[in-house]
Amino acid sequence: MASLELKGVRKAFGSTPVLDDVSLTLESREFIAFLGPSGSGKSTLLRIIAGLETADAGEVWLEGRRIDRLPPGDRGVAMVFQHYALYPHMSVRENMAFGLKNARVSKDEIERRIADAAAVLEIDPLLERKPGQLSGGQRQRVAIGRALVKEPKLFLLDEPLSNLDAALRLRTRVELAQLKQRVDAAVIMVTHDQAEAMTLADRVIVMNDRRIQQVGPPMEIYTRPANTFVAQFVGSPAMTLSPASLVQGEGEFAALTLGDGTLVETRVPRTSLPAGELRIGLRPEAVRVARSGAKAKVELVERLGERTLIYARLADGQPITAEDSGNSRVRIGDEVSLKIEGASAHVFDAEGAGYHRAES
Amino acid sequence: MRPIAAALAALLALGSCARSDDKTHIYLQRFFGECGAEYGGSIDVSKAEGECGIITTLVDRFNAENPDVHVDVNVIAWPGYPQLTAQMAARDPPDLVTMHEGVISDYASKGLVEPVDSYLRAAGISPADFTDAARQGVTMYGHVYGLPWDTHGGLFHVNTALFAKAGLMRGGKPVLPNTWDELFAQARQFEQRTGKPYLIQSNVGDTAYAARNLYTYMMARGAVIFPDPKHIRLNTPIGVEVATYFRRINAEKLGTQNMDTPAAIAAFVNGEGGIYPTGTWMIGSFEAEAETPGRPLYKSYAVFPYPRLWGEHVEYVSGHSWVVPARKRTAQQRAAIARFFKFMAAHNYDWARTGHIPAFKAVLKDPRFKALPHRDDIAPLAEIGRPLPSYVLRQNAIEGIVGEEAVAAFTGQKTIPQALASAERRVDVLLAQVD
Amino acid sequence: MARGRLTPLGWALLVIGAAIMLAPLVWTLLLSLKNNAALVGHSEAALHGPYTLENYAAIFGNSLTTRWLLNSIIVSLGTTAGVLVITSLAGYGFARLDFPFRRTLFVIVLLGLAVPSQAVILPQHQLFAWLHLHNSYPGLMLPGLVAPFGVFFMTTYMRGIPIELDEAAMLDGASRWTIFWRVILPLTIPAQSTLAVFTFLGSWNDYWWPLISATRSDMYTLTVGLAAAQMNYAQTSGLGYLMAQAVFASIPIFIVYIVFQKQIVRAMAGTNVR
Amino acid sequence: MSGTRDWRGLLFVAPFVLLYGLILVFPLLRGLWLSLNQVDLFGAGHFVGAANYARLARDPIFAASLMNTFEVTLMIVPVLTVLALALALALNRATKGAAIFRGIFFSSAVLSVTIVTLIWRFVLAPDAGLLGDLWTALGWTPLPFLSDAHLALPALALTTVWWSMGFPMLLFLAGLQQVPEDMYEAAALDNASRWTTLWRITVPALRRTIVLVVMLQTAAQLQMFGQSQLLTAGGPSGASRTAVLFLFETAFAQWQLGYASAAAEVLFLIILAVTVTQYWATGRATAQGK
Repeated sequence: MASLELKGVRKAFGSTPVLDDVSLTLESREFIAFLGPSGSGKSTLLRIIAGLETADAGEVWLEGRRIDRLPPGDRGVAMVFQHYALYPHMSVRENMAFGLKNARVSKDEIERRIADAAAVLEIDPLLERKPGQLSGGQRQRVAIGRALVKEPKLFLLDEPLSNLDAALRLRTRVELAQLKQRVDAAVIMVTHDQAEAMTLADRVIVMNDRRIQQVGPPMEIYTRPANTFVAQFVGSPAMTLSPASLVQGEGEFAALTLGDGTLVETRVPRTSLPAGELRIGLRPEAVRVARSGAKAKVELVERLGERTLIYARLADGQPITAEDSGNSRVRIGDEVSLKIEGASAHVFDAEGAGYHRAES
Repeated sequence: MRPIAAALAALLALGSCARSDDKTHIYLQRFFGECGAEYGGSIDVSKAEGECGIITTLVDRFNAENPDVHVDVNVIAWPGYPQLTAQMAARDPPDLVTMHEGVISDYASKGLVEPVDSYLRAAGISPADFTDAARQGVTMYGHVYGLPWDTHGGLFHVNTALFAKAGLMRGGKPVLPNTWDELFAQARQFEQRTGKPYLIQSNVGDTAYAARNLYTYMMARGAVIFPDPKHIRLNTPIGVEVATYFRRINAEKLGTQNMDTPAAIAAFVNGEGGIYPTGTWMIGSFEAEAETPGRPLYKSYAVFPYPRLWGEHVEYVSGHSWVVPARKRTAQQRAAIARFFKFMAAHNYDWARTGHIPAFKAVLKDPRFKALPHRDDIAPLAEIGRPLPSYVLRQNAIEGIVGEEAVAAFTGQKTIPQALASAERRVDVLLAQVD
Repeated sequence: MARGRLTPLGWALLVIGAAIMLAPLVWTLLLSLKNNAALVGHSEAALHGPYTLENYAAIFGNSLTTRWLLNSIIVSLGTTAGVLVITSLAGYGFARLDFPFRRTLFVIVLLGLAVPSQAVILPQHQLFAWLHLHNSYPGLMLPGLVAPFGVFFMTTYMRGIPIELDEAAMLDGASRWTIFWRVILPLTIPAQSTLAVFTFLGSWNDYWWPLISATRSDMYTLTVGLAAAQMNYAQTSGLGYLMAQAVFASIPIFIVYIVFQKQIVRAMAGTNVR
Repeated sequence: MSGTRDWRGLLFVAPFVLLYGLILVFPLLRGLWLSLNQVDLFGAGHFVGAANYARLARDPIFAASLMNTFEVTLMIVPVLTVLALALALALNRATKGAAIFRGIFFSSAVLSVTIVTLIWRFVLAPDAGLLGDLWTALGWTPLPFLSDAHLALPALALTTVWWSMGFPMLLFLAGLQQVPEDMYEAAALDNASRWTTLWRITVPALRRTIVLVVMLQTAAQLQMFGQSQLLTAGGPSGASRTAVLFLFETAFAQWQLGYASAAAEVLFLIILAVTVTQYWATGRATAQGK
């Protein structure tokens, strides 16, 4: 039975539309990531599900029950806020018990749930402290604990890691992953960090410009981006897009020539491509510095330790990002030759729709 | 928050507990000062001194002698009319109020005070018992509107020891001037011989002092101060002449300058001046000083009405009275008020011990009153005393304005015509408002 | 904090200033400890010689001063509690809730800040006369309960509280009232103390309104009572007793001040609303 | 908050709005109506339109009371602001001594107007006052503060400054906490003198608090009543009668409620005008100052 269903959700603040006819279905116990730049409407969608915003149109269903008419407290939903929103004047225990008291849960049941959640999140010693006396990470775990004790049907996480420093972020990612196993409910996480989405989510929903761009497991989003936006938003550094023209011919796969004439033989079926202008999409790992290949002038070198990223310009001025080994000797201004691995190329039509190699 | 709300509820309950006892409560509002500290417990009227002491013990004695009635006293600052007005506007006036006879018409004309004929009858008092001045002061619109309590006016309280030193005593009596020139001559002689000021003046914060002087010496020359109920005439040749004389007194430093009433009382009591022209109400206190050995006034105090300096020998006087503000009252309260009138009428002699002229003829003839010191010296006040015409309303507010401008004229803060004209204008505007 | 040492001249001026501040208070205390008769005409006698507590005994004996003190306490505490309750509720309404006419009402409230009490005190007196509220505790408290500044201050302060807390509480199933009572209110304690200090002192020092509303001496507040005593002084030269009344009246507020000095200072800091 | 436009929100503001309407808005309008009537305190009266205002314009006593009010405000506000700022600067340190001095200078602020006037009556009175005794002890003749036309207003000003020192000082102290520490360090690095630091950093940073203090004190002193009524009873001969005392006397001594209400409206407009111009003038100054 589906966990969460959104049907034609639409929302506008005054005259500026924020969500355009969003529909979605989640399986039970699924970990979903809403991924998109700020202002893409992902947070608003989350708040509509939580009941903190009312949609202008559309319906929200949770486990077969329509909840978009209900007040936030009665939706069986729990949310972890970006800035934790812990009640500063209440101890950690009181923070966790507050929701249960309002729901008239019996005293010992409250004690039991708090004890369990505290054990899981290792925040037992913190129970009598005030939020002000806790570190960022500890507050994060208390916020999660407050949601956990309510045993909700749906877990909402609003940019849970954005407030943490880099080291803590990685450790918390692990905890969130464990949370996924332990919680008998679907989880929706809103984030603008694509790495976070890729590592934690069962499915990623990429949102932009008030609309869902693509829904799919992380690897599909990465390898088969539905359009140029998804292609460039996911993956760092962004995929290079450069105009290319189709080489006439009968081969099963399409071959395209770049602006500077370099020929790229892709694995994308020729027949699937429409007419009109095309653009070829190359991730940095698909373009390697080699002894021969397309000539390019190096503009910037980024040494990342295990690999080096080369930002260069092809003969016709088109920018391209290539990869080289960690100890690469390439310097700004050098002339390099780039070998393009056609098999992992992507092709995009004029409207930005993506065409990829056939299912392997 | 919860504790604060609980505290609020408790406080409200505590504060509003009404006095629940079986006594009939009547609410008396008076001036004359608050001296609970000195006379709080005592009901021995004969031992009390001064207005405050006597009135406090009198009321306490009434409460003692009438267990079924209790008079709650509210002492207000003299003269208390702003408060009384506020109470009447709030439809919650007291049951009995001390009021100057000149002011009764203000409230009577608006029906704010009741005629007291029924109370007098119940108390067995007839208007004929009052002295002429007293009866005239409380009778208007065909009714009696108050129980007269005294007639009072200005007096020259004299330090006879200093007068002797200044060679101004003859036959055991101080020599007082009969003309303005004599006044200035005697004043200069006094100051040369004693080195102290001839006159002690309370011209700060005591508008009654200056108004009394102006009214008295204009009346002496027969000046008509209020030609009709809507106008006052002060900026007349006579008015200017009176003010000029008082201006000269201050200019030639024949009188103290910057004293309010307490300072003036203290100065006279400490023998720092010849004459203190204040009212009848101070005779009791000064006499007590005169009988205490070691005090500067010991055996050297005399008192006389304002001397005749020109024209007819008359003096502006007023009178205190008890009035009954109009409101719904129970029969017991009415009876209690009547009993209070009866009690006070019976004790008018005690009140006369303050120095005031009694309001009842019987007391005037009472040998005990006659035996009181200085009474024969001040007896003429009963004949020469003149209140302002009864058709003049707002006499208290007018006295405030006239006094303020008169002091400005006497002390030179304003020129005399400017001050008197300003007084005229302000009083006329005030009277024009009275509909 | 400090910008360099204070120059010796600076210290001298400070000490002189402190002397000027304290001299009148000490002078009043000395006068209050003297016998009335000794002071008539010789107030300098207060600087030496026998001191006595007779004036204070007289106050407890049979004067109304203790009653006036009780009245002042009841009125000031009542007004302060009332203002805190009303302005917190209104503040929450304006800061957090959306209801018809919210914006217009708030503007009207702000206009109230510009109305000095003189502009309304006479008609208020008439209104309270019709309602028979004079000479009563509610009558003395009500004008003080209307505190537009309080509402403005509470609203601004509550707007400073992060909105996520309300949302978290909603998700915790809390009703609008529970959010106000259990979440927002406890977080406004600093603002409440600031407002309490202002309101209490404002009510304690109010003179105009009690003067024309409390016209019975058993309903006087301290300010009116001492005004009457001060004016009555002209007829009873009890200078020592009068000063004793002044000292007696100021002791409680001084104690409150010394006890709550830190809060008052912190409260003042709180008023620097941006 | 989400757009839950519903009536329950009104329940929260209802208590305040009802009280506000009954006890502030209604009397404000009623006062306006009264000012157009010739009516006494007991309700009898008739409509006279702008007659009261016309009379006010020609009433020298009202004009004098307004002049007194402006004069005393001009005597108090500048002195008070400078003294309070100086005190705040001097006592803006964490030492025990500073705390004691702060306590002393704030102590008078807790007293009520009647106690202050009671105390200062026996400081200023030439015969029984502290200053009087001091002067006589030094062989000078005491100054008649309470009874001399030229000294009455300064007496009110002196008493009020002594009384109102506390709050502005604390406001400035609070303002000083907001001055960012690094500005002073920067000034120290440029070895700015104590004086330039004061004028170029501290005062500009406190501009907003100075505006607040000046506005609050001006509005308060324009409404002075207790000091004038109790210390000098508006005397001698009206030399220290303030506008509000004029209001009280006109209403309760002379029973002219309509005329007093008109005076109240005029006073209200004056205070409003003064406060608004102050806010606007300094508002513009702060804008340019940025």
